Amino acid sequence: MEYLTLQNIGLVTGFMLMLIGLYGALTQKNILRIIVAFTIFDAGLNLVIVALSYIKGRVAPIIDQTTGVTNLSEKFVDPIPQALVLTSIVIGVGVTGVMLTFALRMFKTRHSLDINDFKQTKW
Amino acid sequence: MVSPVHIVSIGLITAFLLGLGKKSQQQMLVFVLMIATAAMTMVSGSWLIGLMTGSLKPTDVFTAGFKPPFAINLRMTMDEAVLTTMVNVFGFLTVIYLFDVLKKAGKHLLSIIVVFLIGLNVVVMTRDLFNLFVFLEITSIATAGLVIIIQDSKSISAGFKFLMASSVISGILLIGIIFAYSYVGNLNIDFMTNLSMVKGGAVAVFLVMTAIILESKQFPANGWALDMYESAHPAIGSALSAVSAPAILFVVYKLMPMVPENWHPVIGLLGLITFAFSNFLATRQENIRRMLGYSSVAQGGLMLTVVAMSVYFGQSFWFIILGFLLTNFFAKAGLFWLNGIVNSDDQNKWGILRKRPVLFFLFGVFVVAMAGLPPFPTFFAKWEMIMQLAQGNGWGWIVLILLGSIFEIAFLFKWFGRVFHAVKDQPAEPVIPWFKEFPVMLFGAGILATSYYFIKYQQFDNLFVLIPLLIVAAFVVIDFLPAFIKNILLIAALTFYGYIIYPEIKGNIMQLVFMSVFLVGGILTLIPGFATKGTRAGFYPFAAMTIFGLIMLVNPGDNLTFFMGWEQMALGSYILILRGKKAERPAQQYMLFSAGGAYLMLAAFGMLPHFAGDTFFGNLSGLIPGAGVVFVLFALGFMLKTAAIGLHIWLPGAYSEAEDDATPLVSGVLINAGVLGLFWIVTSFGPQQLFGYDIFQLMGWIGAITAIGGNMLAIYEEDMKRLIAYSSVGAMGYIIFALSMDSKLGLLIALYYMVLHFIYKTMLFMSAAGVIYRTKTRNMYEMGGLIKSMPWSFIVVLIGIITLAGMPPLAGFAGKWMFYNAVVMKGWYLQGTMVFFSGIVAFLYLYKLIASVFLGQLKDNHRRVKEAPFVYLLPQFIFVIAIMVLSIFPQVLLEPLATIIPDRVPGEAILWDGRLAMTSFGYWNAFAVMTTVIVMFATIFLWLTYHSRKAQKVKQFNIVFAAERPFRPETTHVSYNMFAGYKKALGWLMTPLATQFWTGISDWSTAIADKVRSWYTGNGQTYAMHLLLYAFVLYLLISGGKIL
Amino acid sequence: MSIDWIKLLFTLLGLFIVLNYGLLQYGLIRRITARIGKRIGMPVYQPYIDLVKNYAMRSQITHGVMFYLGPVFRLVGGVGIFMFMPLIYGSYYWSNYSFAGDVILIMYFMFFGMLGMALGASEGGHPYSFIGISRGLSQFTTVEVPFTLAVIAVAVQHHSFSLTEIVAGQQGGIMHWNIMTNPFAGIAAMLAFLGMMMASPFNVVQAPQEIPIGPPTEYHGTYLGLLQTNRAILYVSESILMVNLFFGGATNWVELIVKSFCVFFWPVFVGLVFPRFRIDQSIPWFLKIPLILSIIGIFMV
Amino acid sequence: MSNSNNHKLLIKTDRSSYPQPDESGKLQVDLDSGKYVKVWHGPNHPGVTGNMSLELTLCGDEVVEAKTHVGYLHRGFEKIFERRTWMQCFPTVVRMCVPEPDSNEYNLAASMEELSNVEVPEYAQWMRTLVLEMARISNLLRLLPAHGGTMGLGLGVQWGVYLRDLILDRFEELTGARIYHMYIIPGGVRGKMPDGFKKRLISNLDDIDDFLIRLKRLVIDNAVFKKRSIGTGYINPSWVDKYGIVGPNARAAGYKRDVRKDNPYLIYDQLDFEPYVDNEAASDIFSRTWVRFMDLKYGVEMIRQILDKMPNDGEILGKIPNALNWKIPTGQTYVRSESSRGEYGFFAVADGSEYPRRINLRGPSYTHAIALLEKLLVNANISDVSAIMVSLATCPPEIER
Repeated sequence: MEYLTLQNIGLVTGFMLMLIGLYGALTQKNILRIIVAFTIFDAGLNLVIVALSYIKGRVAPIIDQTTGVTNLSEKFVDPIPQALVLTSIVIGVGVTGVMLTFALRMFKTRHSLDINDFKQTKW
Repeated sequence: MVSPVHIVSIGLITAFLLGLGKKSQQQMLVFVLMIATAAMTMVSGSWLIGLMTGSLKPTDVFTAGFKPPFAINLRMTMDEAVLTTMVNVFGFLTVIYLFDVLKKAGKHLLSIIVVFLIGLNVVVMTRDLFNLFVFLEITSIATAGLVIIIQDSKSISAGFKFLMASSVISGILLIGIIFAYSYVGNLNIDFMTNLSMVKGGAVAVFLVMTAIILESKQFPANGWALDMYESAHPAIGSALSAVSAPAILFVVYKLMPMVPENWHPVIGLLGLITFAFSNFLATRQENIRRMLGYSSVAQGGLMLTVVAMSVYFGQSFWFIILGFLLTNFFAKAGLFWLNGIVNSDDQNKWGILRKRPVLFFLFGVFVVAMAGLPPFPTFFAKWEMIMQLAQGNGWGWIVLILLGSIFEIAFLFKWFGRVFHAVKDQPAEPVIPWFKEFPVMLFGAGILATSYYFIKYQQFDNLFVLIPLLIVAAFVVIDFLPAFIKNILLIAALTFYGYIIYPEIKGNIMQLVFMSVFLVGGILTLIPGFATKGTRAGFYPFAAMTIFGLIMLVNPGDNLTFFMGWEQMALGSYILILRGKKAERPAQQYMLFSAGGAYLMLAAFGMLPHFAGDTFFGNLSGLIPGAGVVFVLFALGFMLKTAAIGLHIWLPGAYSEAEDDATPLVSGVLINAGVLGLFWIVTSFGPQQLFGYDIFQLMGWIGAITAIGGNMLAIYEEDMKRLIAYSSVGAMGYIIFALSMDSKLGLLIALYYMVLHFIYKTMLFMSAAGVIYRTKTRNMYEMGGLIKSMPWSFIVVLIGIITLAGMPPLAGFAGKWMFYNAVVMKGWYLQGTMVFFSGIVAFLYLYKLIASVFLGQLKDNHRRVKEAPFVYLLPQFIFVIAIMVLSIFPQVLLEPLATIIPDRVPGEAILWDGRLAMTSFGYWNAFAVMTTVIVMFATIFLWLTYHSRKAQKVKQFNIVFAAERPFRPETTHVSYNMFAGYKKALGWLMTPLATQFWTGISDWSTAIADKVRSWYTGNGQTYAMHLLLYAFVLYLLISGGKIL
Repeated sequence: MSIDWIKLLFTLLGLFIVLNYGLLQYGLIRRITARIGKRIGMPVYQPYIDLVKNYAMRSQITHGVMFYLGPVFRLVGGVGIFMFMPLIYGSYYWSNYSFAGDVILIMYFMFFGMLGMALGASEGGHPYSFIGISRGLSQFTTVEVPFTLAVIAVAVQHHSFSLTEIVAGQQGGIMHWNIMTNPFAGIAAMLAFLGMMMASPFNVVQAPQEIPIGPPTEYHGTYLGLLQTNRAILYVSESILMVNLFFGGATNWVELIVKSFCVFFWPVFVGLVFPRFRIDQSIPWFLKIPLILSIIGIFMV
Repeated sequence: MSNSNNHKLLIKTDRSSYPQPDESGKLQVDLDSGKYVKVWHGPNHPGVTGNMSLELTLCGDEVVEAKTHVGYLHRGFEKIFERRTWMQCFPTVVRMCVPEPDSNEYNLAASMEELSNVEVPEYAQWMRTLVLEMARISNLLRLLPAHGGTMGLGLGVQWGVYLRDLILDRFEELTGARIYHMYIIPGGVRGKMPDGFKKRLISNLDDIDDFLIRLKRLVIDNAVFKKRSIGTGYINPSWVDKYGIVGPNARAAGYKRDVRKDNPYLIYDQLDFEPYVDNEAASDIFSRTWVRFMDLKYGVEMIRQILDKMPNDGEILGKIPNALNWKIPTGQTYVRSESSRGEYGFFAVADGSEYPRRINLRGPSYTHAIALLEKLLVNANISDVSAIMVSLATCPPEIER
């Protein structure tokens, strides 16, 4: 039971999500589903980052009345991954957006969302 | 000084400014973009100059006022300065190049370009891992945006595939980063050098490295990249290839300190595999952009290798990487841009470039530079890389590099040849806007300048390298002048060069002999050029290049000069051959075989220092284990040029399809380069063994078989030039055989025959050129009876064939006489008999040559044919005089030649007693023979003249003809299939085994390539899968199956 | 170089003797063969009559310079072989101009006449000339191989290419002759000699039933006279070459004539009883038995 | 392939430089290309059997097109006959095949006899047979060694000619002429055997026997001859009927064709003989040589038999009308005999006048030397042209009659 910490749960869930996402991205034929799979992958990834930086008994690195201003490094979880996650999420959203744009364009050109219909360039 | 961070800030400001612009102001916005990119260039450029001159010191820029690891820092050292300058210059030129596209496109596209450039700049400069990740993502998104400048289904789907791939890659990268962070506690690269030492840290390093390597598009997980190259706008393709890839590779370089040393070779090898395989697959590409894509990927692989092995390469690293980097930068971008100008992926449409000499020239420059031929930087880089690898016994690596290089040459020159011969009647003069031409020209200038610096850096002997190259360059510049003037100038240049070089080599008879063969041969073979009208564009630079390449072989200060001369000569002659009307395929074959030979030599040069130190060709005395391999590699390389049997299939096509008056140069003169090389290795290596076999024995057999094979093939040829070409194969077999005897007499024969073969073969080819010039056909059975109209040519051919056949009293007999003595002394009776047999077989084709063309029945359409032009005859008669002198006084040549042969060589030499040549076996007095024959001839001739003084000349068909009369010359001239009986009897000897073998190899490689490239299914998911598989395999390779 | 006039005189005398001997030999051989064929045959002096007639022919035509020079080349080739060959062993004056070169020179000088003749005949433009020459050259390539090997074998045996030395090495009785000391090479050379003399079964060059007279189809009158002169000299010279190489040479004229007649009779005899090979059959023939024999011969030494 | 010896070579060597056959199997020959040579094999040519010419188109050393040309005799025999009385035809008819004129004589005589129902006395019949057989061996003595002669073996020919001269001597003795005997006249023969003829003839036959032994050694057992002739000039047995091949050529192809046996005339049914047939149907030059060799051998035997069996004396001439004004009743007939070259027939039409309405000759050479030879020569080596031609035993005047 000692492994069943919040951090480990977060890590395992994160990795599971990533694997699910990857699996989906590699097996689904519908482009939109693929994009969704990638967002799941991203979510898992972000979860892993957050979980990695989690330290038991500490709080989010936000300075407010409850934390005070002293000994912050002992009260907070590692703040950097938290910050990174934000950036990562932003980028993830950006990529998803671009992907969706592409999906739209692809649909317009071929009236199909099956990824197998977009193999003009090969070999 | 402007802080490097302003590169980013300028970009950001511009991006915002562009956002403010209106649709109607698009053109102005483009200019704004142009100014912005120019400013970015200025900043990075000023850093580059400052760092180079030393006025500036490498700097770190700290953001947020903290020092790393607490804040992100951008670093600007020489490396970053170079790369950012490249990125920004490229950005500037891209904006110019895309002027028309950008004018029409929305303002968002302009922003995307800026973002793309910012992304790359930061990727290059940043020292922070996460920052790196962020900007890589930004670049990716921008790239995806750029890909869809062309909004067709192809590019959109390619962009989507790219996004999928980059999502996977970024996932891996991000996990790696976060793990790295959790182990080290910070994100700065400089503080992570011991990451792999930390328990579990190796995994983090592995993930980060894998992501970056995947990002650098390694084979075979790079389908997405290829699709993108194929479908994106050429300008974007060029951006991906010229700046994106180097930036990523720079990231690899930055990360290398983190990577454990034992991973380096694995990564390097993967890069090389990419290089070899991508080039291999490119050989099957018809679509230009995809081919360029493969080529870009291959270059990326090569550079990855160099970067991964940067520690190993040590001091040479910068030289090597810059060589590859700059060439790839200039040439690949140039080629992509040219693709945009031609606006077609069909090779045949590229004929449009023939209308623009400058662009076409640049196209050639780019192709040659890509192919790694001198004098371009890749050539030197490759040389250095191989030398370095050889020092560490990296033979497998060398093999991969050379394989990749030969494939590279295969597809690049197939393309070049196709373009060279593409139909010229394209619709009118193409309209090419200045802003498209300008960047190409600038980059062309860039690569030439880089080459200049690379050559300077090498510190060659100026007399032998720089002056020749400058002369070649000068002929490029004056290519617009009439052929007449250029001919005079080149002859003058060669003469003058001979004048200044003579004091240098006076003491060395060997150099003197070869130099005079090359120089005199060059000058004399140029003389027929006076008969050409017009400018003869593109001939003289390459004629000069060929001749000077040959000259560089004569006096190499070091191995590199020799190799450079060799490659240069190959390149020059390739173009000369390619100029022929139907020469596309033969020239391609020639190039491939030349390159193959050159690469074998390159490998040998790599091995040489292990045995003989760094000086040219060393001097091995006695048997050294392992030296046999070097010897064999060299010998193969040289025998490819001398067209030993099995390696000869390029020769007849190349020689016969070359322009008629260029053939003497590319054959009679050029083939001696191989002889020179063989002579050199034979004298400097001495007898060596390969797996316990005496190599000379082997070479002797090869020579004998070549002699028979060449001559046998010649007798069935109907094409005049092919016949003479095959005869060269035979003669080379003879020389190889003579060399392999490794006796004083044998080597003397080889040298003597080399000179003689040069004389008569050049003469024969020129004579053939004269005949073809007049009759407009090469088929001998379509000629006949030309002795009446071309008596002088007939005399030349007659002298030539008597010499070739080795009949007394002419000079050829000396060779035969020495040959018998040498064979008997050596005791190689069987091989000797074969060579002797080949010598008699030569009679058959010689007879066919002279009789079919000059004797027999004159055809109706040749009744008004005139004698060949004087400029054709002049050099021929100079050669005739040379033969005559040699016939009467062979000692004039033989005695000096004998001094070249080192004392080490066993066997007895010829003793001269006045005019009498003696060995322990026989004797021979050329002068006495000549006088006797002349006296006899004169007497009998007078006797006949006295008796037949009333002989009456009759018309053509006045012959005894079984009481009938012939009714047409076409059906009375026996020439076609003349030796059919011989073919029936001994035709099995000429079963085209070599051709079958090479065709087999070619078919086989095609089949494999087709099989391999079906890996790239075109499905984005498959590509993503490839990435994961690649990561997995890489993990196995690095960890050996254990947990890191 | 001073010219040894006496030697020149002797050489010319030798040439004259050989010419007459050649003509008479030809007549005699014709006579003998006629008897074998149950005919009476022509008079022994018939070759003289032919020669005189041909030289005296008035009507002459020429097809061009090379046509004109062809017989000259041919005769120079024949006379040259004679000139460069020592006739009588041990005699300075009868050694002709053999100081100019060794047996290799002689072997290669054979080509001189052949090629010149080939070119001359070709200018005549007659298809039969071409066909004959192409056959002749084709066959010659393979004839020369065993012959040369045999010569090399002899040269290796005597450690010299000099005919004088080779003959010197064979002195002292029949058992010292090369045909006895190296029978394989000797037999190979004799088989090749059949081809060199272009007698049946290797006379496909001139093959009357196919290409009536082959190369010299267009030659007549003085040209033919030159060719006949050459035939007389060449055939005898080649026989003498064989005598020198394999039959111990000769120390006087009688020995020379007897030996060369016997040698010459060998191809005549074979030619009489064999039809000719086709060209694609004669070429492999020489590359089989004679070649193998000569190779054995060379490794026997 | 018409030439199986060639065929073996064809497999080995590259044929791309030779003309290729089109769909109908004919070689495509473009004379303008300069790749082909035309030579005239004859009429002034030692390798041709008489007054005819072969126009050969050569590619390399192979014949790609052959055409038989006649017209060098300028006679027009058959037309001449129509302007001659029957009897006047005799001096002309013998000239239709010079080496063996007797079949002509017999055929003309037999056709006249048949049309006008003239009986020939038995003795005359025996004499006729004798003369015909003598003519056969005299022709074969010339022809048989010539098989080697075309390949350059002249010695056999010289021997053969010598022996033929001996037979011609006998002819001279018997008929007064060496070549154009004109011995067999309508109604009988012109004379009886002189004294001692038989003895001399038998001694000649002994010489021939001796010659045959030597000839076998010289030509037939000759390795070079075998090499050249076996497989060369192969006539496919299936062509025999198609091309009308007769006589030794047919027998070499395995067909038992002999008029003497199939359709006996004169007294052949009283003789004991069996024409030689090559049962293996090798059908090449060698096989034809061998068949002819056996023909000659049997011919000698047959003459011996005839001399043995024939009556010593008898009538030589049957009852005939005035020879100079011999009107033959209207009618037509086809008379045939076996010459040394094969079936030799006369188709004679009489219209009741003293002139023949039409005499048509069916000679073996016409089919052999035109249709067959032209086919046989394609793809043959130029060296084999005369050998093939001679092995078919053509007689040009017989073609051009």
